[in-house]
Amino acid sequence: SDEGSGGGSGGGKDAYTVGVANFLLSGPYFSGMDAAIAAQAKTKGNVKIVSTDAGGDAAKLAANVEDLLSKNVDAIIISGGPLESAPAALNAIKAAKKPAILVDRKFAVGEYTSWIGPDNEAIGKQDGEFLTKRLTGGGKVGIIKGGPADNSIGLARTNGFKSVLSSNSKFTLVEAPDFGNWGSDGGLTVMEGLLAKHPDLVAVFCENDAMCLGAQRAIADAGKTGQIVLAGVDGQAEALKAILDGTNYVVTGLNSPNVIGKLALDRTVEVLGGAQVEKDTVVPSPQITKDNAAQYLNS
Amino acid sequence: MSLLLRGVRKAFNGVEVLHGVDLEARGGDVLAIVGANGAGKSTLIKILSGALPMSSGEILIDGQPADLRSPHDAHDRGIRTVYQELSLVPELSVTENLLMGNFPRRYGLIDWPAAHRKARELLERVGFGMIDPRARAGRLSVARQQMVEIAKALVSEPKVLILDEPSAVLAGSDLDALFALVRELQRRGVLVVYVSHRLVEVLDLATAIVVMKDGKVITTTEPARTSEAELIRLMAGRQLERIYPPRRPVPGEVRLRVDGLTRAGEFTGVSFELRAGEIVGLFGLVGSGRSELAACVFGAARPAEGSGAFRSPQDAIRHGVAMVTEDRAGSGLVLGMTVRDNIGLTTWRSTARGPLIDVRRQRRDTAGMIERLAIQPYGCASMPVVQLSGGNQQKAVLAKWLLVDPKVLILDEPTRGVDMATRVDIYRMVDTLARAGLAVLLISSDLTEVLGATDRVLVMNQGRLAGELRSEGTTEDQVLEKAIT
Amino acid sequence: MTTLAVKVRGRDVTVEIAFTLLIVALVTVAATTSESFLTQTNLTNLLKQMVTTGLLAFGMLVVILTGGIDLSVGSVVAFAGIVTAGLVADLPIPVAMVVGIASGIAFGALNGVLVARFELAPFVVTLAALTTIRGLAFVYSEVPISPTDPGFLWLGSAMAGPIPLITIIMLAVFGVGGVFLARTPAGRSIIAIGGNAETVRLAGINVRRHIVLAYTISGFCAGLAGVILTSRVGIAQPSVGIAFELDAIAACVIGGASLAGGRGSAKGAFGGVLVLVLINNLLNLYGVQSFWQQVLKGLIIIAVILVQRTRRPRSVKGRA
Amino acid sequence: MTTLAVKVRGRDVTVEIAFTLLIVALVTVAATTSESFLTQTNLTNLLKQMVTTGLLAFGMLVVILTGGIDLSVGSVVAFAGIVTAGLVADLPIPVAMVVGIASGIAFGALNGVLVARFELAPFVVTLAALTTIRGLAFVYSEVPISPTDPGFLWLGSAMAGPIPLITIIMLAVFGVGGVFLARTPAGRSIIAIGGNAETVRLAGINVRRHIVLAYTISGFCAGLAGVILTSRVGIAQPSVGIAFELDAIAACVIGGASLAGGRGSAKGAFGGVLVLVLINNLLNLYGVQSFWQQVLKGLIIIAVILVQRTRRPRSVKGRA
Ligand SMILES: Nc1ncnc2c1ncn2[C@@H]1O[C@H](COP(=O)(O)OP(=O)(O)OP(=O)(O)O)[C@@H](O)[C@H]1O
Ligand SMILES: Nc1ncnc2c1ncn2[C@@H]1O[C@H](COP(=O)(O)OP(=O)(O)OP(=O)(O)O)[C@@H](O)[C@H]1O
Ligand SMILES: [Mg+2]
Ligand SMILES: [Mg+2]
Repeated sequence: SDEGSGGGSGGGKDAYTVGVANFLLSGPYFSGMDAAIAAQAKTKGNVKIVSTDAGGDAAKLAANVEDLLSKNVDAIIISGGPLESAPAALNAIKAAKKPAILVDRKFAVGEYTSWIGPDNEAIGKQDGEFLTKRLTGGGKVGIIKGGPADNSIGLARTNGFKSVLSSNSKFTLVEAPDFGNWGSDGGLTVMEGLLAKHPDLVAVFCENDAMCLGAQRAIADAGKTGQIVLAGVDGQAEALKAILDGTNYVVTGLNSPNVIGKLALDRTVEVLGGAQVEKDTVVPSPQITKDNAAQYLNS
Repeated sequence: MSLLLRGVRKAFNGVEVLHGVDLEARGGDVLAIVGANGAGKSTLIKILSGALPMSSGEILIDGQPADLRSPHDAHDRGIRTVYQELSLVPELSVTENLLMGNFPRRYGLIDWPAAHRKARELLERVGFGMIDPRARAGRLSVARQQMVEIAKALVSEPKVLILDEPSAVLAGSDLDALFALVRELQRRGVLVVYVSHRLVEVLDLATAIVVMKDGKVITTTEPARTSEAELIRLMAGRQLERIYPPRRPVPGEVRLRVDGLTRAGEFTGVSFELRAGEIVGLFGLVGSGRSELAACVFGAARPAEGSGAFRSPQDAIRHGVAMVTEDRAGSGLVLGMTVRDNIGLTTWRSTARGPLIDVRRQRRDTAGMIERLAIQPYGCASMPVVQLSGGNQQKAVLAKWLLVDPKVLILDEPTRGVDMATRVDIYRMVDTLARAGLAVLLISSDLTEVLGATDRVLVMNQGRLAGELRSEGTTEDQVLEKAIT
Repeated sequence: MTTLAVKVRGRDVTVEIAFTLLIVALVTVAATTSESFLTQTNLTNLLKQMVTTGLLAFGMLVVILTGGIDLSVGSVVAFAGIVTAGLVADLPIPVAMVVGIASGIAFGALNGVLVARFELAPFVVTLAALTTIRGLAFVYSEVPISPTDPGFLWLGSAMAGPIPLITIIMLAVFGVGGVFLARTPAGRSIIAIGGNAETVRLAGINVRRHIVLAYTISGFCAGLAGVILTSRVGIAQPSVGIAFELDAIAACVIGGASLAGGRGSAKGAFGGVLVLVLINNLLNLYGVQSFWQQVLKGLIIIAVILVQRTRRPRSVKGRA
Repeated sequence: MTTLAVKVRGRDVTVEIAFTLLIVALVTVAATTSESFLTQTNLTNLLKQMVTTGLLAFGMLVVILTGGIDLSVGSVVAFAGIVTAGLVADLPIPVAMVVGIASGIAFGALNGVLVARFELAPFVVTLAALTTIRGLAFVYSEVPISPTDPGFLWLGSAMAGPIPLITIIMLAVFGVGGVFLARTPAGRSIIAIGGNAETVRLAGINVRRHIVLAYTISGFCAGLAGVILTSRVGIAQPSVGIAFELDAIAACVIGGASLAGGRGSAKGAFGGVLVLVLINNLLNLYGVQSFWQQVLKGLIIIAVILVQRTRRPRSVKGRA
């Protein structure tokens, strides 16, 4: 490890090592988060990043945190992804008297120093409200979930979306029975299945943009581009482009790993500097439509 | 102890191969079963051992009907069997193969030192003391493995010992040890059921001889009342004038020259020539290095010092050399494939039409070979080769190699498990091929065969060529002397 | 259950018949209980959805026949896809696709060399390849790549009449591959190697070269599947293809292939693919909830292999 | 590389020596190049990190020895974990844990019966089990369960001196299991079955019962691993344990087990676990970037099996 690292938190040093414990890097959102944290660290000049990937294994995450602690990092940022909680990892960090900063995923149980992330239910609501306004005639709306069933981030988004539409009698909601696994290929297959049973959809909500991009392909293949509009979550570049181009991809809610990652690193450095910080910070998730997509695409 | 079989029938996939077999024997008998390849000997034995269920019929032990549903049932009644195909667990030690299921224990755990001791005692008691009980079974030569199989059957002092072609892979003193063992068991009142194609030993050992043909018992006789020639006639259904065709070789050009071939620990400084038109025997005791030498010449084993060995089997075949190995299950056949595919293995590429296998030609060639070598049963071309009887499997191996039209043919124990009539056919065929210019190296542990079927004999002794003898006029003792001293 | 042994020209076709009946039964149940099943859309979906598993299953079959296994196919799908999508910016589309497929071939050949030349266990070699190639896909691009050229989507969406072009490609692979296995010296040799490699070696056939060939074919199929998948979805993700190998292997085994090698057929593997795709499709059409889908899928697979299992002849000889 | 054949009391220990040297080399490199490696914290980490893979690897080894495979272990880990966590609300913690382990035993026995009694291919049976049991874990609880009782964390965090309790449990499994395989008739029979099941049957040993036993042991190990994991992590998620089977199998094979059955040892499998855990730990300590970690991990595994592979004797006779 670096010279100058070591010692507990607080007491402003001139150089820090920050560990990043990713639960699962193999998704554009999570790898974007990891990259954003590293990029922000570079701008600081005195922060070194050590990043780990648990490959979707909770015990490995705990192990990685332990490895980081044994390298004597000054703080640990946990990008928990679909993981609901990691009490053991949090306990280990606490026992080592280091700050634990959570990004994106707020753990249900366990003690942490600070959390920075989106309000997933709000993003879903936002999409629902947009569609209500746009589809004045109502109709049948499909929902594509990422899965697995214990993923509460996706659940929050869908619940938010449903809470808006189910109170409106003009809409009927159909949930695809299988999961899209958060990828474009999964979104495509699930959409194909959905279309076979419900050819009369007017809109589709996906728990993230990657699945929506796949669903958009399936809709195009079925020749229903004019009939079905799509609403996603995340603000993935390809989705922004599709929205900007005026396709049937009409809305998404920004859940930018860049913004969150940057804030998280800043927050970590603040904590290490001894500052008192806000415990939970919700990063706003602006609605992105054709009108404002250009602004986010280039940022 | 008495054993009585009544009307035993057996069908595989609707095809009946045993058509009502009756047998009777009692403790102290050595009951020999003889018959052509595919006559149903092994099938009968498997039924008697509980390894195969019969379709109908009855087995009575001491007058009581015995329901042998599994090998376990047979064991319980004191019936132990050595099957035709070797079936040791190659990864495990000799001890473990011997004592499987009967380990000496201490505090519930296997007591390994005691187990090894027990295994050694057992091996010594049955006359196979030369085998190291700690050795891995797969590392032993085929002959030694066979001895372990026999010893294994004797672990629990059986009342009935069934031996399916036990002598096929044995020679010399090993063979003597086996005979001594059979006589000793007989003396102790054990019923020994003995299957063999070696009629001389059958006449020597048996108290009763059962001749099977096409799934039926056609005669039951005694050694004193019959002869080798009569048995052959009964089995084959035809008279055989002579076993070995008369040879008048006119050796032509040199087809294979091996010079100073050496592989550490296996053979040293071996040099010989094979000429077109001659059949050369290679005799030696088990473990004298013959098979390793042949494998090396053929390019199947890693190269050695000296010259004359091929780089790879491809290389050898390209130069017109073919080799029938001694272990048909391990390296001669693909057991799960059909007979046709097995026979076609060597010629798929050379006879292909464009990128495709010439299926019509394959069918024709296979059918020709099946007829020429009388491979049984009828319609076997599309049967998995594993369903053939042992001797017929051996013929399939031979067929595969004859199809490449070789200039040099190396035969390692080619008549192992082959019945007398077919042997005669094979000798005649090899003779005919040799007359047409083929050079043959015949490796055999059968002294009569090695002298009868060849023109000259090379004798190997502990990895060295100990001498060369003309076959004609040489006695078995003269060959043995060179092989042993 | 009694087994009726049926023979046609000396071959035992009992299993094939049972298997065909099973597929017919699945289809009949589907057609009579779900009105969506026989719709044009659903049938087209079925045809498309069998492409990836189908391609991977054929390649896997060839490897399984040698007695090996290829766990790396899912990662190769990802790598070939992302490389193709990445190259489209600089190269003509067909060239980019060829490079993608070539990468699959290269990985396959590498697997083959490690297995054949260095005699390493196929499971571990291809497991290591799974990890390494997945890593390389991410190294190539951490983020998804979506080529803007609309021509990129052509391959994945073109139709030849009512049948998707990619389905025809897959069927062609099975057709050519079936002939390869049944009628060419190389194909038969591959099967024989799985039965007894030593016998094949002594028959003068270069065993190593054929093993390398088998893995190369699997790599080719995975590369092709990756390119097709990317063109179909329009976006290449480095994370695609996780656990794809399991379905491919399941298809082969459901279709009667033995993981010990030496037994299996293109027809069978294709049937296995059909069964898997039909099960998925049915569960979706019935709207079975995702985790019950998982429960049922497993149970149905067990039922399927129970029905179609061969009555393997028990024999003392049988080592095969 | 020349291989020195070393024999001790007639046994070939070449591989064991090469393997031990390899592990020693890995440790030496680690200790000299990373100052964090030999710290108390890191060593404790190492001890904890090997528990799950270790437990699964031992169960997997027993199954592999029979010539089978158990792909369902990851799902059993999830099921046992979530059931235990769910029951803690109503039952005393030790009872809940026993029920979790018992569920693993039950699933293992079921796998075994399907493989042994119905003669189905282990790969497909346990693949179907993987899917079904995962589904059942979600049916039991769609959402993660985090028991509030702090006693629940005890098992996962207790230390016996410098050594975590769970490590001791895993070592005990290897110890008892090693004796079982080496010194009991049942253990030897399991190994012999993998070598030649027909021979074992002809020796009058009940082959089916031993196969069921093997899968049951694997189920037990997976159940135990699930319970321990939940207690260690403090939360049970039904989605945990995906792809765990791959590491377990890799550990066995790296440790010299043959997937064809009949060859392998507890010592070897333990060595394999050590190698895998050391590789992960080292890559983390060096701060290798995640995707490069994957690339390197695969390459290192290849290197490891290249180094420790046995020079299998080639012989015309070679039936082994
Ligand atoms: N598993 C099987 N399936 C089908 N047919 C079989 C099977 N086993 C043996 N047969 C057939 O049964 C007949 C008798 O075979 P068996 O092995 O008993 O002959 P054998 O007298 O022992 O011959 P050999 O002297 O060659 O050993 C043969 O026609 C053989 O093909
Ligand atoms: N796979 C093997 N591993 C180790 N040693 C072997 C192996 N095969 C053969 N040997 C040994 O090599 C020596 C030569 O065996 P080889 O088979 O060449 O002898 P042979 O004269 O042909 O005898 P056989 O009658 O057994 O075929 C023997 O001592 C044998 O035990
Ligand atoms: Mg026989
Ligand atoms: Mg020999």
